[in-house]
Amino acid sequence: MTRYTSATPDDRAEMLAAIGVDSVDELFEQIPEPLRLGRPLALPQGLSEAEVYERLAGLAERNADAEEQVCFVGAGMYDHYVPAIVDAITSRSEFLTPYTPYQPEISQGGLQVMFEFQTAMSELTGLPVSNAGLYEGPSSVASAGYLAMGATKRRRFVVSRGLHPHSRETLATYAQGYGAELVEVGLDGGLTDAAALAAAVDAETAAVFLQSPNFLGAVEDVEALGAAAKEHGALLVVACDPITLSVLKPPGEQGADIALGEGQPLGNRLDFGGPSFGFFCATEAQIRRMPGRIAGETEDVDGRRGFVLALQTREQHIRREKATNNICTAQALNALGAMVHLAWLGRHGFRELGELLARRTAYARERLAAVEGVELLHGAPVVREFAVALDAPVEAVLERCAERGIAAGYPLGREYPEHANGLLVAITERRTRAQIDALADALGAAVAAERGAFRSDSDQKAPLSEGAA
Amino acid sequence: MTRYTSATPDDRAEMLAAIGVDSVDELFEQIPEPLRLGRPLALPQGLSEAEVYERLAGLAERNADAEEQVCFVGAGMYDHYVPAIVDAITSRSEFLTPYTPYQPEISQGGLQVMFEFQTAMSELTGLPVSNAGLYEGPSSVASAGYLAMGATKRRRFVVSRGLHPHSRETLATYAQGYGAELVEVGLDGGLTDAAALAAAVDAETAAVFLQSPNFLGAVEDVEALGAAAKEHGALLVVACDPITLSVLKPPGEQGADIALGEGQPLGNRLDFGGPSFGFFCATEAQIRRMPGRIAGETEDVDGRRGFVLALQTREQHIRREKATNNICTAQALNALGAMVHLAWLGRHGFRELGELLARRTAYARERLAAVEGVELLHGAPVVREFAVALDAPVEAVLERCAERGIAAGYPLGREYPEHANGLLVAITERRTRAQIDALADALGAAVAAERGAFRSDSDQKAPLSEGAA
Amino acid sequence: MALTETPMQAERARTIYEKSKTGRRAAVLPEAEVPEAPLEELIPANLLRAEPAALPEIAEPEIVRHYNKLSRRNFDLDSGFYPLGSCTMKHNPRLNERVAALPGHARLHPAQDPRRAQGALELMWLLQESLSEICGLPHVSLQPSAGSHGELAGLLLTRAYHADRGETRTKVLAPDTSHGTNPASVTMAGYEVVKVATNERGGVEMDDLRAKIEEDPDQVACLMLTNPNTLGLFDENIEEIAALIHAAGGTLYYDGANLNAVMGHSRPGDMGFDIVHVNLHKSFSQPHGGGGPGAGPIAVSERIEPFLPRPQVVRREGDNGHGPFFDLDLERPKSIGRLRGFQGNFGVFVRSYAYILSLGADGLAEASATAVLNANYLKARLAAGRAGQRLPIAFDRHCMHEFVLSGKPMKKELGLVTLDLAKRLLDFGFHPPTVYFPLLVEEALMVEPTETETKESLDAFADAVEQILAEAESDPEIAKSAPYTTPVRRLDEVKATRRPVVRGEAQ
Amino acid sequence: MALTETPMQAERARTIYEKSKTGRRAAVLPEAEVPEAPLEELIPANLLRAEPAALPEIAEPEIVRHYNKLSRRNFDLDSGFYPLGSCTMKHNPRLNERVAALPGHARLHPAQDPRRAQGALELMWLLQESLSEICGLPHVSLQPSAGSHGELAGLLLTRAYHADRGETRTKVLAPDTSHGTNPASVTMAGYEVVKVATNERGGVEMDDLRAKIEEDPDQVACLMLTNPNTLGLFDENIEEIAALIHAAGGTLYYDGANLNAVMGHSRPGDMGFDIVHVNLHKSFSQPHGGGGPGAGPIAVSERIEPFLPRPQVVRREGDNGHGPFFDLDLERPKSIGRLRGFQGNFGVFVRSYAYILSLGADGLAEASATAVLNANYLKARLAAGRAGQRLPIAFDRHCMHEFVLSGKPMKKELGLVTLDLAKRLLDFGFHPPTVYFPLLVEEALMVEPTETETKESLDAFADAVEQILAEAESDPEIAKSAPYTTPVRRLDEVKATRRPVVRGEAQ
Ligand SMILES: Cc1ncc(COP(=O)(O)O)c(C=O)c1O
Ligand SMILES: Cc1ncc(COP(=O)(O)O)c(C=O)c1O
Repeated sequence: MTRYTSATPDDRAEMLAAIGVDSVDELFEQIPEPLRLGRPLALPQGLSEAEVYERLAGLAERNADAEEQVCFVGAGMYDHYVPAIVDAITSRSEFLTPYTPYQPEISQGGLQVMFEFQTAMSELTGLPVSNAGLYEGPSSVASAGYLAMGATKRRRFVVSRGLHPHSRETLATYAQGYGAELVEVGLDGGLTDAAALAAAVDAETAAVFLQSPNFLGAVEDVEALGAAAKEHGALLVVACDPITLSVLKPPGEQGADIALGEGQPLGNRLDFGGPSFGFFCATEAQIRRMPGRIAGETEDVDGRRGFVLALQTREQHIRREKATNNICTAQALNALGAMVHLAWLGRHGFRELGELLARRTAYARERLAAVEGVELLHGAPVVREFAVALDAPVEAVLERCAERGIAAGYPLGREYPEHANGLLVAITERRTRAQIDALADALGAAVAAERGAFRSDSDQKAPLSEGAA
Repeated sequence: MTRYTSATPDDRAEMLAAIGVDSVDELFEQIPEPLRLGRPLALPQGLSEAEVYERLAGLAERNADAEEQVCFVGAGMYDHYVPAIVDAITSRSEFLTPYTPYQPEISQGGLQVMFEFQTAMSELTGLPVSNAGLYEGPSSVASAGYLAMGATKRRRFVVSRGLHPHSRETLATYAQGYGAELVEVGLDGGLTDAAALAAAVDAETAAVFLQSPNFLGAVEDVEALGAAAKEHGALLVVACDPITLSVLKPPGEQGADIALGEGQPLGNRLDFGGPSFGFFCATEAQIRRMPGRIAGETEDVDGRRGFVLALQTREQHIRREKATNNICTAQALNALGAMVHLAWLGRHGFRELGELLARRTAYARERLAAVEGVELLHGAPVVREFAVALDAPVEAVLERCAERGIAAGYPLGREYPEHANGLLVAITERRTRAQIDALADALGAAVAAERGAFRSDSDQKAPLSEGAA
Repeated sequence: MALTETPMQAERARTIYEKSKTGRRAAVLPEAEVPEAPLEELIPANLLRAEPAALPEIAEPEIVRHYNKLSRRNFDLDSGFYPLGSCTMKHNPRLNERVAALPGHARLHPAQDPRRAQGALELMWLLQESLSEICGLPHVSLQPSAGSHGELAGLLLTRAYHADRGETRTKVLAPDTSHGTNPASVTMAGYEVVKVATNERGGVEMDDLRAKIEEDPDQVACLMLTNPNTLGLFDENIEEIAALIHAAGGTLYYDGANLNAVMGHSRPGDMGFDIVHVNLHKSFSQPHGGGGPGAGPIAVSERIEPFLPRPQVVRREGDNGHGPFFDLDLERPKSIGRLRGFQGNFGVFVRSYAYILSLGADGLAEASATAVLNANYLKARLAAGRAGQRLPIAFDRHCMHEFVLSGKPMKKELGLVTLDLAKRLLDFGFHPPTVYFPLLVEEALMVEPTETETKESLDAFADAVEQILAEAESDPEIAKSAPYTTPVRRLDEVKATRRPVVRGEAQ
Repeated sequence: MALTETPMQAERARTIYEKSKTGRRAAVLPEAEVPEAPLEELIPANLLRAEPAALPEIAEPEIVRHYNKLSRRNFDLDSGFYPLGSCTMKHNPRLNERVAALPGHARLHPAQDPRRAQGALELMWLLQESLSEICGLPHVSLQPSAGSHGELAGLLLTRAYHADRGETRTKVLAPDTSHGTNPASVTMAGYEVVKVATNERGGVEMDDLRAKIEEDPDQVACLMLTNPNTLGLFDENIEEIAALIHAAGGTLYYDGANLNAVMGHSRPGDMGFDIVHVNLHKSFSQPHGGGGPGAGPIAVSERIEPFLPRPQVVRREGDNGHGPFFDLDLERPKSIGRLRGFQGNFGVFVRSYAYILSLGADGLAEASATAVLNANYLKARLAAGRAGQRLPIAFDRHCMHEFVLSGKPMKKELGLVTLDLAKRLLDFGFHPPTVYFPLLVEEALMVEPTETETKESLDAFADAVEQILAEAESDPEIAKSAPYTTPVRRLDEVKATRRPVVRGEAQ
């Protein structure tokens, strides 16, 4: 009996007697002897709770988190304020500890939450069908690919370069398995190149993948871009940041067949990237091809309203190799967090949040553009994130800002070599005007310092001024 | 409608119509006009949740807490590790938000917790009756005084100087009200002066107040000291640190009529001094004079076991001016924290904790005594806290240790001028051997530095070497 | 087992001790890391405990289950409407729990040097300032741990104030509607209670007050009032009352349990009160915790200030360019002294200050306005139904934040006492109002909805009362045997006091 | 209203939308602080939403109540025994929640520069090392988000491995007892499933396996196995199985859902598996959250390593006196690529690593030993009663951490199907076992008690089954109409799929 177990020596003796063996080892004899480990695992011995706490707190201290730094990094995950009621509700054992609601009579809480979540996501995206959530954003994109192949019997995806690099890469990974080909369409002035897109879509195209706002923060004209998909009978898949749906036209009203995205900005903490959740909405036509759990309304034998897992015939535990997706454990608790956050924001608060972000972002964009050595990378409309080009090496500038306690943004160079000096700056309602001003000052000082360093060091470093839009 | 309220303009209109008034102002007309404020309160306007969080987090950052400093300060409140299940349980709304359990049918949770808590405290103190908790330690001492006056019809308290200074002062404050006289008995070699005590107790003495371990950490021989009380028919009141009851003889077995104390070390965080709780146990004879709530066992109409508030006839809401105490709202949630902590420690863990503390404390005491310029203030037996005398000004030494991230202890000088250079050092299971060693090093270095400073500065400072035991 | 007996009803209550089994445990402790001397070498054997204290032996999963299951045997504010009069069961914002739990608050040692606790001391000072403005009195001590503790403090302050003037006074006046803590505090503070009658409008009976004062004005130390009082009514004569007491040389004490009615609308200091306690666990949203913790700060007038408890949080102006310094003033020569250890229930201060910051000036005023609106609406809704006849309002005028009904006709006409109604409400999923208080009102039912309730909840409650009264007209036995659906049904409270069993078996 | 209908049953379920009322709100946002331009000046009007999204309008107190009340309509691990087979419903230590919530973890941006995320990366590396040791395989990727994601990863790795060798293989073998995610993953990864039969000892039918391989060995990409399998039985032929698959050139995939049976006792790597997924939400105590989050790290052999997903957490030795540096390796030229955004479900890693630190080497082994003991005991207890006849064990030998009963005789003799028994168990306060899985067993009932249950709980469960069977002998209708005491009674699942209503009205 060590941690979290209860069997005392007396218990053990009674239990072994009831089983009819002399020792627990006997029960393990079904494992062929050579396969029994026969030694302790090469792991440390267990620690007391206080020691584990100190150990983990010690590790946590070596991270610069958004409580410590002023965080302008976004790139798909954002430092929003998660209201206290989210934690209070998601930490209740009744939500925290149960399994997927296979016994609906004693799972009405979780099932109704799913139903409410579906309703909310359906409202946000303007599409009638929502599931109860997938793992996270990029893998949801890949699941949309699988759906599109099933729906169209085609194997070609046309993908905007504005789609999150992680989504594009994940889609490519999955495509190796289910066998699809990816065609990428570039950006122009921050937006998907419409002509190139139209040219790329053909009768073999299963789906067109867009993101709006795209990775560079620019709001795409989804409806215009989607026309090519409609024309060729391809599905239009739109990835979106749910927070921006507070002000942007819902993808469902722009012709999207599927709208999906990373759910973290809704009621989920940053957590170094997870757990969060993916949302996934579609047209009625796709309801029986949807991935993931879906709660549906029904009645009990006495006529009481209730909720159950609906359309389970799509799922792996019923349909096995013919399932529409392999997902089982998803991210129910994270979706609950989102639902509570959305309810807390409410109809008006959600809208106001979007407006606040758009305005502060406009302010920040203008403020930064006025800084010597900082230019806008594109001039397309944005909601809460925008890209600039620096006249200095980005990594060095970021380091200087970090020394002033500011995480200035996400460097674009690795994923967009054409923007080697690009920086993506994200705004949340936590970023005050004073912090934005401080960012502008820090960036200005850092760029100036690096230009100085560059001048005195110019034979060792590459030129810096390419690529600003 | 602002924060936390729900009445919309429509609601308001309907409600006012039902009441039959035109405005809420009309309802306030029962307040004479000159007494209506007629202006907004001179307070800031409300803030968003994120802003309140930032504001409070900003204040919190300006405190050096035990997460940041290595804390050897005790003096009645200790930096124990509070297991995570304590927070998980005490933060459940069902425990966090209800009122005192006046409706037992829907308060069985809280009532049973009280009953369990009473059982545990009774076991710890060796006395058959426990209440469900009082405000905190020192005011519990004062409540014992009130009980003793009622029980003995006498008005004189004999108080050991080893009783926590806050308890002595609180008792004195209350005594101004209920009219009692305090006689203090000094310490000798860290322990209550037995002869002086015996001499001080007389036929007018309502109670003798001891603390063990006393404020200097020394374990008193309660039984021997208490003889004088028994002899004169005074009540013996013993204050104790509940953690030390893991290894020390229960006061109930040493003749105490009342055992009480500060409950913080059990499952309660430091919280800059509160909220915590006071525990209060007594002999059967005092059951109808007890202060505070007491849960009792009973049955429902179907014979189910249940719990209710028992002996309410002692209490203010029934007995009013004849009540045994005025307490109403107490510290139920804090007592729950204690109960969960005790259950978690369990019979063996609690004992082991006491042993661990005694051993680490013995190590620390020896380690510090070996430091140049540090002497033991007394040699009496201790469990988890001990006193040393420094050969340098204590405040300056503490400041130097603080600069090294160590809160070295509690300075005795203000409350014990006879120990102007005394320092009280407390050990919890969080204080590792390495930290104790670091304390010894820091103290040694600080004392040495201050002696140097003193030598070069000797005409301005008072001599330092008085009073070491 | 009846098919409809719930698992909760079917499971006999067992204490955690009764779930204990020798050899089980939850905690694992760190290694000693130091020499493991036998205890007897460190502490004399005669001072040591012979056997480990009998605590439960139980593993962590079962501890969590035990208390989680117990929690479900509680009704709480988040379970539904909780109109417990005099208790101000308003919403408890979880933001406050979050900020209270920050390590800078939660792990701050109370003996920390003020130089390293500036944030905590500033917070306390800011709360003092806020309460001072809300109460209309210049000075605040945060020290008292609850309302009753504040009352005791107020009476000790009164005593010290008079003593300082060379006076000894022995009597404290309090209306017959006063809360039980008032007289209990009076006795504990060494005074004698003199009861003052209530007039037909629910206020202090002025003639009686005058008579009680005139009996022996020099003995009148204090008058303790709640305003609005426990009937939920504002005493319109408060200015005259204050004048009378002050003329006699007494202090006027304000039991702030009902402050939630008047925040931002009227201030005790402006009414003439000298000393006020504020229940942070009522008006300022500290969760009640099933019976605490709370805090009962007091606000006082200039003349009472010198006597405030020690220590007092003060703001010292910084010199030569330094910002202000927040300190604990331990001197205070005329102070009544300490009322407790350290500085008070700091964690409660954090929550209440967060609440004040959240609502702000307008929010506080609107909270009170809505509390008053809700109470009057519910009163009107009830009066319009059967309750109008069976459970009439005790004093029929606009109330403030709460109101008191009398079950006298219900008892007479239907044979139902207030307790029956209360118990039957449990089956409808409501917490009943306060019953049998104030004592003045026969079969009293004291209803305080608070501002955080919706109109829908008020309507549903009124409907439930209506339904219970209707049901009782045809079959009063239903309510008399209620409740049916609770984890236990009606409990024998008399037995628990006659033959008290106040602790269980420990293994 | 029946007197015994609980308030929860009586209250019709209403969504939060149905509690919404125009004009209410909870959130208050900060001031903009910047020019408040009309939105149309910032974003073209044709891209803007015309109306605010229809979200509920509701104040905070009612949101809290709504979800708190919903929570009470859930049965959870802390409500009682939850022997849901294949799901490993073990205790969820709250310590893990505490450390996951530290701001250094919870507010760490995933794109933080590795130099400023050394603690997080080291934690991930330490978890990788621990899982590697537990699985007996040298390399670990933490990236997959759940078991099924791990399966997909494993199959993509298999594909990449074969492709790297110039091979294309099309078939993946899996026993008929396999979990639904296995075949679903196979299809999703572009393979075809070939079902392998089960022998009379509950293991892989070797002849069938051989036959399926020999059909076309070059097409065999992989065999997916759970071991112990979903019958709770260890496949004694595993070494031979591994040899056969390896000889054919396939990989051997270990579905780690049942790892909780063998931690510290036997390692998949030693059994010959090439790829293993670990469900951190099963064996490593991540709470299930009502359906996630989880994480499904994979451990692999050397030959699979080059293909692991990107990025991979690596430890680089520090040069000239610096400590090691933890980094994200984004290069990995042969990698299958990303499976998701950023680095994986880090919060889950924190919890699971805390769990491993808490238990340590011995604790993990003892956890598995106790899981096996508990399962065999409960199996014996059931077999000794009516269940021995009515609900016999499907394969009668010692089980590992779980076992599967067949309700076939019960159905035939009492007319009770497994679902009836499950529903009746609800009235006794138990979560039923997994039902109708594995498919192989008629009227299957799959019971996994886990190591964190007490003997008392196992006994009580066995007693309840006994009582239900006894009750059914005299009146089978009771179970057929069960449950009675739950918030809702038996629900019409067919209707929900035939005419799906998957979203509610939004105002
Ligand atoms: C009117 C009144 N006065 C005083 C008190 C006592 O306050 P506390 O419980 O904080 O001691 C109460 C609390 O119930 C009350 O309602
Ligand atoms: C045997 C088995 N394999 C695979 C899985 C899938 O794991 P996950 O739910 O983590 O995707 C499960 C989970 O139920 C399982 O029991």
